[in-house]
Amino acid sequence: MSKTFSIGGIHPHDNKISKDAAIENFPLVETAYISMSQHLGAPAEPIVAKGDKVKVGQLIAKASGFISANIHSSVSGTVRSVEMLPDLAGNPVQHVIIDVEGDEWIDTIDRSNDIVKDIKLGKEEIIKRIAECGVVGLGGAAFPTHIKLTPPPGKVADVLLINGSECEPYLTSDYRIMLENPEEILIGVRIMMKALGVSKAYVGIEENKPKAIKSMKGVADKGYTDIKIVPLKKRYPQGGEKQLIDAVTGRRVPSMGLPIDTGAVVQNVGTALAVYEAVQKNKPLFDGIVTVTGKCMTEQRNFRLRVGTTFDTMMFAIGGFPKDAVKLISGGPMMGKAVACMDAASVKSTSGLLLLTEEETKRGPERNCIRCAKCVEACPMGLQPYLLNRLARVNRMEELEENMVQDCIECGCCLYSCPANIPLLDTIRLSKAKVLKIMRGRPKK
Amino acid sequence: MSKLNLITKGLIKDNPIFVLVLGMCPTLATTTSAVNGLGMGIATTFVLIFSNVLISLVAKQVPDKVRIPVYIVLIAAVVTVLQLLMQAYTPGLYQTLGIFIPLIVVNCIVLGRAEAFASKNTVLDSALDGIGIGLGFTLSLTVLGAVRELLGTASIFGMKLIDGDGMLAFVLAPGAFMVLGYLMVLFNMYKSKFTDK
Amino acid sequence: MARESTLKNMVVVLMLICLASSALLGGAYVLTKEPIEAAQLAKINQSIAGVVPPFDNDPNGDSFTKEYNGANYKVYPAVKDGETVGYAVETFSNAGFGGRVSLMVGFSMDGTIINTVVLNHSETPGLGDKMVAGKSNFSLQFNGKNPDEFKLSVKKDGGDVDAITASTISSRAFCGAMTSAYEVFKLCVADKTEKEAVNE
Amino acid sequence: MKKLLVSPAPHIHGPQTTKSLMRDVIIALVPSLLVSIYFFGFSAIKLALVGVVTCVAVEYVIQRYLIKCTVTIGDYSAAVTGLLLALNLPPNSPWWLMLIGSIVAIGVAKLTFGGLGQNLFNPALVGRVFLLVSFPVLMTDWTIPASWFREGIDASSGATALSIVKEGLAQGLTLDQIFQNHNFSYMQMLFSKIGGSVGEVSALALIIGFAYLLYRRVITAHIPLSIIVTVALFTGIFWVVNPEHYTDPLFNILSGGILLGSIFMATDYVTSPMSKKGMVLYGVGIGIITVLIRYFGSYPEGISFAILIMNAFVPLINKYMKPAYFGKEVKNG
Amino acid sequence: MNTVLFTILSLSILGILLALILYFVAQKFKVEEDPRIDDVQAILPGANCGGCGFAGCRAFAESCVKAETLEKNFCPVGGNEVMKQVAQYLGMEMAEKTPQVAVVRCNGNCDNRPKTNNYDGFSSCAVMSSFYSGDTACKYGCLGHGDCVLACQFDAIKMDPRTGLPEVDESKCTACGACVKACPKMIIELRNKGIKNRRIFVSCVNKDKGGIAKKACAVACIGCTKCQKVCAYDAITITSNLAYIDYNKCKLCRKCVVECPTHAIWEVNFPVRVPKKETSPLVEQ
Amino acid sequence: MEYIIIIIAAVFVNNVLLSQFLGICPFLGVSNKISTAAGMSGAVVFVIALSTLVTYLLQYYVLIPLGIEFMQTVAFILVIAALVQMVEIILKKISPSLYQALGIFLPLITTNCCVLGLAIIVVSKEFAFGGDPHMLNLAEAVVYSTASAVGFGLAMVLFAGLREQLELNNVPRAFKGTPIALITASILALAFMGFAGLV
Amino acid sequence: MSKKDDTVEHEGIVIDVDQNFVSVEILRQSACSSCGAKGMCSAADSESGVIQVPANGFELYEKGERVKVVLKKSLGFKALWISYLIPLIILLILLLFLSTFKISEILIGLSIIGALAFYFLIIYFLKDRIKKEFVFTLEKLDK
Ligand SMILES: Cc1cc2nc3c(=O)[nH]c(=O)nc-3n(C[C@H](O)[C@H](O)[C@H](O)COP(=O)(O)O)c2cc1C
Ligand SMILES: Cc1cc2nc3c(=O)[nH]c(=O)nc-3n(C[C@H](O)[C@H](O)[C@H](O)COP(=O)(O)O)c2cc1C
Ligand SMILES: Cc1cc2nc3c(=O)[nH]c(=O)nc-3n(C[C@H](O)[C@H](O)[C@H](O)COP(=O)(O)O)c2cc1C
Ligand SMILES: Cc1cc2nc3c(=O)[nH]c(=O)nc-3n(C[C@H](O)[C@H](O)[C@H](O)CO)c2cc1C
Ligand code: SF4
Ligand code: SF4
Ligand code: SF4
Ligand code: SF4
Ligand code: FES
Repeated sequence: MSKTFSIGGIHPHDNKISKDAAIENFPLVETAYISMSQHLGAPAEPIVAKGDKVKVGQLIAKASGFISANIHSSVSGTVRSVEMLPDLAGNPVQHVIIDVEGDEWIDTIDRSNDIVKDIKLGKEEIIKRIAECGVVGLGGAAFPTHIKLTPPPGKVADVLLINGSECEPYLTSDYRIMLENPEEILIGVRIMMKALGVSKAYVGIEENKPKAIKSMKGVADKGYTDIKIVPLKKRYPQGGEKQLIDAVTGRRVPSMGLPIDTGAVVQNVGTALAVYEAVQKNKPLFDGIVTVTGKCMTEQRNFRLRVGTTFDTMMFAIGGFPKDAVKLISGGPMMGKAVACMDAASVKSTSGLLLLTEEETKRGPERNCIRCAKCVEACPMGLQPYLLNRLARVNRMEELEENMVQDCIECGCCLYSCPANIPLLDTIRLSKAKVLKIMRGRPKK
Repeated sequence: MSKLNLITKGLIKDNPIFVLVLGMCPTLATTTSAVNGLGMGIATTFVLIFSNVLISLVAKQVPDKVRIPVYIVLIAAVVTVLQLLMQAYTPGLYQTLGIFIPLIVVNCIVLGRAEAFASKNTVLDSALDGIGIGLGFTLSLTVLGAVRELLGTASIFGMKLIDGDGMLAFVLAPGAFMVLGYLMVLFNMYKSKFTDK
Repeated sequence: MARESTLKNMVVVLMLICLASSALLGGAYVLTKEPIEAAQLAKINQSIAGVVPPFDNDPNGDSFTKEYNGANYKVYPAVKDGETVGYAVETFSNAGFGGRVSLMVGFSMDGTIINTVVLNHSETPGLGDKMVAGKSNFSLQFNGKNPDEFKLSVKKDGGDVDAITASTISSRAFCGAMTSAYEVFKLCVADKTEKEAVNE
Repeated sequence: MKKLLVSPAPHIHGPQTTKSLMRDVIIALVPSLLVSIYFFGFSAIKLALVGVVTCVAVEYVIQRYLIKCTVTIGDYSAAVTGLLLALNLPPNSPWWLMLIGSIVAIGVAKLTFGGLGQNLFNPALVGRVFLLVSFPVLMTDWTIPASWFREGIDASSGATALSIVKEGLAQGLTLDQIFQNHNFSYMQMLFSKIGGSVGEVSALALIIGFAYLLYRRVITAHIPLSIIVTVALFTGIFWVVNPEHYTDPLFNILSGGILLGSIFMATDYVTSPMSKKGMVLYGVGIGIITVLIRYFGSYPEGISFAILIMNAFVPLINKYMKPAYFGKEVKNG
Repeated sequence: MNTVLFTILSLSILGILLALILYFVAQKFKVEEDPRIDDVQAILPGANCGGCGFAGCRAFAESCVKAETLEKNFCPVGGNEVMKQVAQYLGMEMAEKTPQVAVVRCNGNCDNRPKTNNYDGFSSCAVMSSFYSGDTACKYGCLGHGDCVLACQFDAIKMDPRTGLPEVDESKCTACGACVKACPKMIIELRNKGIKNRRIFVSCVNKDKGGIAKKACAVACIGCTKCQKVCAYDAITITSNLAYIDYNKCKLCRKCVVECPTHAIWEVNFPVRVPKKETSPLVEQ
Repeated sequence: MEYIIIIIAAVFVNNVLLSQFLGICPFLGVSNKISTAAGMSGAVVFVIALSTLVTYLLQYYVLIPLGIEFMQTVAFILVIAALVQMVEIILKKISPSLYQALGIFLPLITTNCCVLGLAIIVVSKEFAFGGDPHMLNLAEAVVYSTASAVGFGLAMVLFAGLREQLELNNVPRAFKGTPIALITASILALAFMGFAGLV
Repeated sequence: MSKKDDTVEHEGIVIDVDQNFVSVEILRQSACSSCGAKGMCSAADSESGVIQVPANGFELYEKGERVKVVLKKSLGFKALWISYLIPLIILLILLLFLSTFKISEILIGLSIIGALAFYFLIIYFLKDRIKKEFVFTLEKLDK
């Protein structure tokens, strides 16, 4: 029996139709729009100005504040301007706009294809290098990795979990790198283990990716025996970090707690690869693997894509926006964000572009809740989404708090399974924000 | 307030059952038929009138703190007199209404009118108030009883309308709650139309 | 509005009110005492009259109790011209659907049931209360029957009585009460014949 | 340029909708309906038809003309109510009985509370119990109407197994005698040779429906199983103590509306608890009350009442039996 | 006769007992609710809307009775008149307030502000604004899902189906401010009702640079400063490309209205001008 | 055994609220919070137990010997009112803080039909629980009334739960408030009829 | 966390402040306030609503200020037990116990009342301990 998490979960069709498309390099763009808010936390501060010449991999913005990350240029060329441009949700964000000229990389980057196995750097140096290279989590939230690798005082990590579950339907970027770069990933894992000072690491992979499991196992058995490959049941949200920790270690992250409260640190496989490239190859994080897929598309692709490529460009490159597609999603169908503004550009954590037709995605009309408890059954956090929704609509914030609305991981299982099409997560998400505000405003005891 | 108004207000504006929602126990328990409802209504009206009169007579002399006990004593006395009279002259009805006759004492309407009206008004006005509220109560009980009787036994005031039994549930407890609930809705709808104009 | 409350005036006022109302009550009691008794008597007499042949005595005054099966039953003899023409037995059963069912059953001297009146019951309106004469013909089927020939139990239990539809329980209770009444009646008759035998 | 569709995540939806769930319930009821048509002929069809039509019509009329809100007959829930109510009546019921039942079920128990999902009590059962209380004679008249396919039911024709037993015991017979007099066997119950309401004649057909509902993930087995197990255990205790007087568990499960009630009525989403623990408690409660009413009450059959009574407990159950939170212990504020 | 005697005796004993008990009750439970609270509550409109900052009308009444001055207490629904009554009843001074009304500062109707995408989520401005900028290119403007309408207890604000924008019914609006709090885009403002209900305000909250703003919405304020220059009373300030008219300074001269090249400034309840120029969009409607 | 029958009869079969219609006003009027309903029921149970104890003695050892049964109504109501007040005073006197803590379950509706009604019922009705009909003796009377009060509490708590739920539902406007409460009570009464004949 | 679940809150107004106590008058928004007949019903329903809360000196309260009085709900139920339910149990146990003997009912009744009196006497002696336990706390309401 493969492992899995203990509460809730759903079984959407995985639709991994792009899984056989090998990773290809995305062609160079003419202009790159590099966002200064590519990570969770404070935006980075640009250190280039209009007219500056930059090379690929050159630092163009510095982390500001504790939770923030460096940003490097993904192209070479001239800075056209630094200005506010809409991000994919249409909200203004500072961008550095670079007109591309050639493809000149800074020379500290090791561009060879050799696999560097030796980990020369020490613990502190590793974390420093990761921070310098602007590595952020590629599992979705784009949390700066160096912070995760430095547990807060009083907390000790004893296990590293690598998230290769890729439980989102459609996406195959993690899958492809597990097939194509297993050894690099494992070295990345080793590096993070060293940084954390832990001796155990597990890579959790969902069973619907047997080839990836085989490929990773094959390498791990040869020389990486401290890293276990753990097959996991196919069940969404297997990749949620709390669920992953539960599935692999049986520990439960307490309410309002962080993974580190259980001694676990969770990183995505893509992050591991980025860590490898940063530490062993000195390559800052300025590109990533992006799946471009959708049933309405004739061709399914996996690209290595530089940060700052606009969605328009991408659509153009794959031959234009498919006719019957109505929705473009950055990320997977369960957690991804719908793109409102095609002029926005990709960021470090962009892992997929999904095109859906109206039939696949249009929400049905909302009906009365029939109290079927399907949402309760589906919620992996043991919440009662129907109740949270009702309470949210009548603004009963205290009761929402009592019913642990803050625990919601916004996985969308409830909304997915609700037969009455109730916008459960929409209202819950909103009330989470309101409740958080109330909790913050309360004097600390 | 005009004298006529005192009498009619209990019908709609201050209807003790549909508006004030008071005295629910006898309302529900004794309305198995129109006649029973009417009987209970008249009994309560009797108490209302006399207690109102007595209380308005003595109110001025009563110190504040013993106001309530004095009222209770008076009301209880009136109720007891009523009990005795009913036993003597309408033994059948007395038996049907049973425990709900003595319970008129705690019927909030009676004490409520004593407090709110009789203690502040003249004897005549209090009597009229008692009549008015009692009328509203009686009428409501009769209507409730009639509807229940009609649905429950297919008869009205004891006269069989069609051959057959009617829907028993309406004579029993569930029917009491149900009919009152729907009548209340109808009443409110009527009332809001009435006042909107 | 009202007066200042002091201990003294509170006690005094309450006292006065109590005195007044108790006087009122006492008066009312005295006044209604007789009508109430009369009403109660009338009720009994009426039911007695309904179930026995015409009489010229005061059955209530002549009533006596008989013990049967551990319970006391009140029996009202009907006497006409010095001749006992029948007995009205106040009987009951506790096996009704809503508890106790009390009946007045009248027998002529040969044991024939003349009539029955339901004195008291708490059966469900529309169901068990059909035992009351006028609401259905249930109680009429006993009239003129002699329990010696007419088996006083419902047909379901092997008797001769047509039960009220969907109210077997009430019907059984009714029959039970009838049976007790008949037994009591037999005791009375036995007593009477004994007495007469002694007298003679 | 094309206008994109924008919405918060998630962007895809599962296959189940209110309509599909209700449709599945109707499909699951088809075997029982067919069996009852086989046995009761036209009158089963008539009841089902009147039930469905009036329920839907009442819902339409009230929503359209009285409440003036959106009409929701399209989600089939009224049809489910009508069908279930029809399956809950004696086969020989007149059409107007069905009509009154439907009006009470939909008008009083459902729409007064705001329609689908808002009612506190199971509409079909409110309808049935209302009829049972109002028309005790008709509702306990188990005469078998003529059927096209076969002639009446054997010797035991009419009365339900439970009422036969109750009546027999009241006459002082022992169970063995009663069983012999009436030729009971479990096979008969499975294959519907026993009198009863339209839908409960064949246990097998109901079980097929149950399997279908489970397969389609419309319901989980928690509620039906906990009811059945409780009834079995509880009656088992009585049976072991006094087999002369108390029927055995299997008889109890197969007879009366236990199967129909536990599979189709107790599982009604709207009026059953939301958490698994709560569902089990709810089922146990129904089981116990059913047996109490069967053995000691004045109704031969108790599951309708038991479900309604437990419906009243559902808010309390929901309040005090929440699903376990993932992060059990609550750390730091 | 015995009976009557017993009756009198027992009732009198009971009466005395009761009197004693009640006397002690009275001693112990001296505090009674101030009857004035009821009276004040009766004066209040009874909307229980919370516009006064209290939990409901009763709480407000309590607070008025207990408070030493009425400075901090104001019922926006009842307005000055009700407060005057309350003050009079309690024998206190009241702070008179200039009557206000809610004003929607966005005119981005379907014609002026084309849609750039289609929203398909829960119909709620708060939800919509929580995850993206909206279905038009103007990220400041009204989202049109009517959170403000839901918030209003007085039915004073309605969505106009033609424009997709909320519209305030002046006669019903009590200036309770519920809609102001409800709008996630902070479009609604409470402004002085003005003399004869006349008001002039900038019906736009777009802070983008002129070009971008104009592209997103035909009637956007582009921050061109023309109005500021023409205003003789210094009532207009421009911050982040957006003009704002201070209602306390504005003398309702209407010069700015004519001046605005995008018709972003609105005048309300003025008599119709002699049509020598284009009228402002509102007057047309 | 007899007590068990009495209890079942009083709590379920003849539930004071749902089949005897006593105490409907607090039932309809009291807040719809489960905890308040439970708290209030607790207090009511004690008050009822105590007052039936006293009124029972009053009836059998004062009124009947003196031949003034007709004074029942007056005597009972006064005694109950006084008793309830006394309990409160005593509590307040012996421990003000305790009294205050209780205050959160306001209000104890002191003399409603339920209290007086039960006091009258237990001294005036013949009962035949499982045996011969007889007037209840003291122990049975108090057990019966206490159990009835528990039945009252049960119905109150159930109802509070149902109402908490209703508050989250969209009941049609015309039915909001008392009407829907009545109709809910109606169905609850219908359901409780299933207990009929249980004892 | 989860504050509301285990506490009961009442809004009140500070009516008096002295060195040791803050007196708060509870605003009655409980059961009765919704009832149309609040003033009229209930024979002697004259409860007071003043609660004295020990002042902790950290926060200053003014007369007329609106505050929230908070008590743990479990404490409320505890109070219920002490003042109503335990006496009830005493009453019932004594009743059932005594009636198994052949004692006159009037004696039984009187001894129960005596026992209850005794019980309350004990509570009276324990009142200081109780006082320590049933502590209300005050919270300021914003504004
Ligand atoms: C519902 C849900 C599903 C997720 N699914 C995945 C997933 O499939 N793969 C993944 O790597 N991270 C997934 N994540 C993110 C992880 O929780 C976690 O943040 C991530 O693995 C941490 O690694 P990172 O910091 O390297 O991104 C998911 C998160 C949530 C809330
Ligand atoms: C304020 C804050 C502090 C955090 N501190 C830590 C930390 O000390 N250690 C850690 O491993 N993760 C830390 N996290 C990261 C979160 O646990 C989580 O991994 C991150 O939000 C990505 O989640 P996702 O990818 O599952 O969505 C922190 C997150 C936040 C918002
Ligand atoms: C509310 C209600 C009231 C009832 N009232 C009576 C009644 O008054 N008398 C009676 O014999 N049975 C009554 N019953 C019992 C049932 O009708 C019972 O099934 C019937 O007595 C036995 O059925 P049968 O008479 O058809 O054999 C009542 C049942 C209920 C639910
Ligand atoms: C599994 C399932 C069981 C149902 N059972 C019932 C039922 O017993 N009675 C009923 O009226 N409706 C039933 N319905 C239909 C629907 O839920 C019902 O009409 C709602 O209670 C009305 O709000 C059922 C629906 C489903 C999906
Ligand atoms: S989105 Fe939140 S509430 Fe919904 S299932 Fe996921 S964790 Fe539960
Ligand atoms: S899944 Fe939808 S319909 Fe079912 S209980 Fe949850 S919110 Fe209600
Ligand atoms: S429009 Fe706004 S301010 Fe005016 S009454 Fe409505 S909510 Fe209050
Ligand atoms: S004014 Fe604000 S709240 Fe009202 S519809 Fe527009 S965005 Fe929504
Ligand atoms: S009339 Fe019974 S409680 Fe009010």
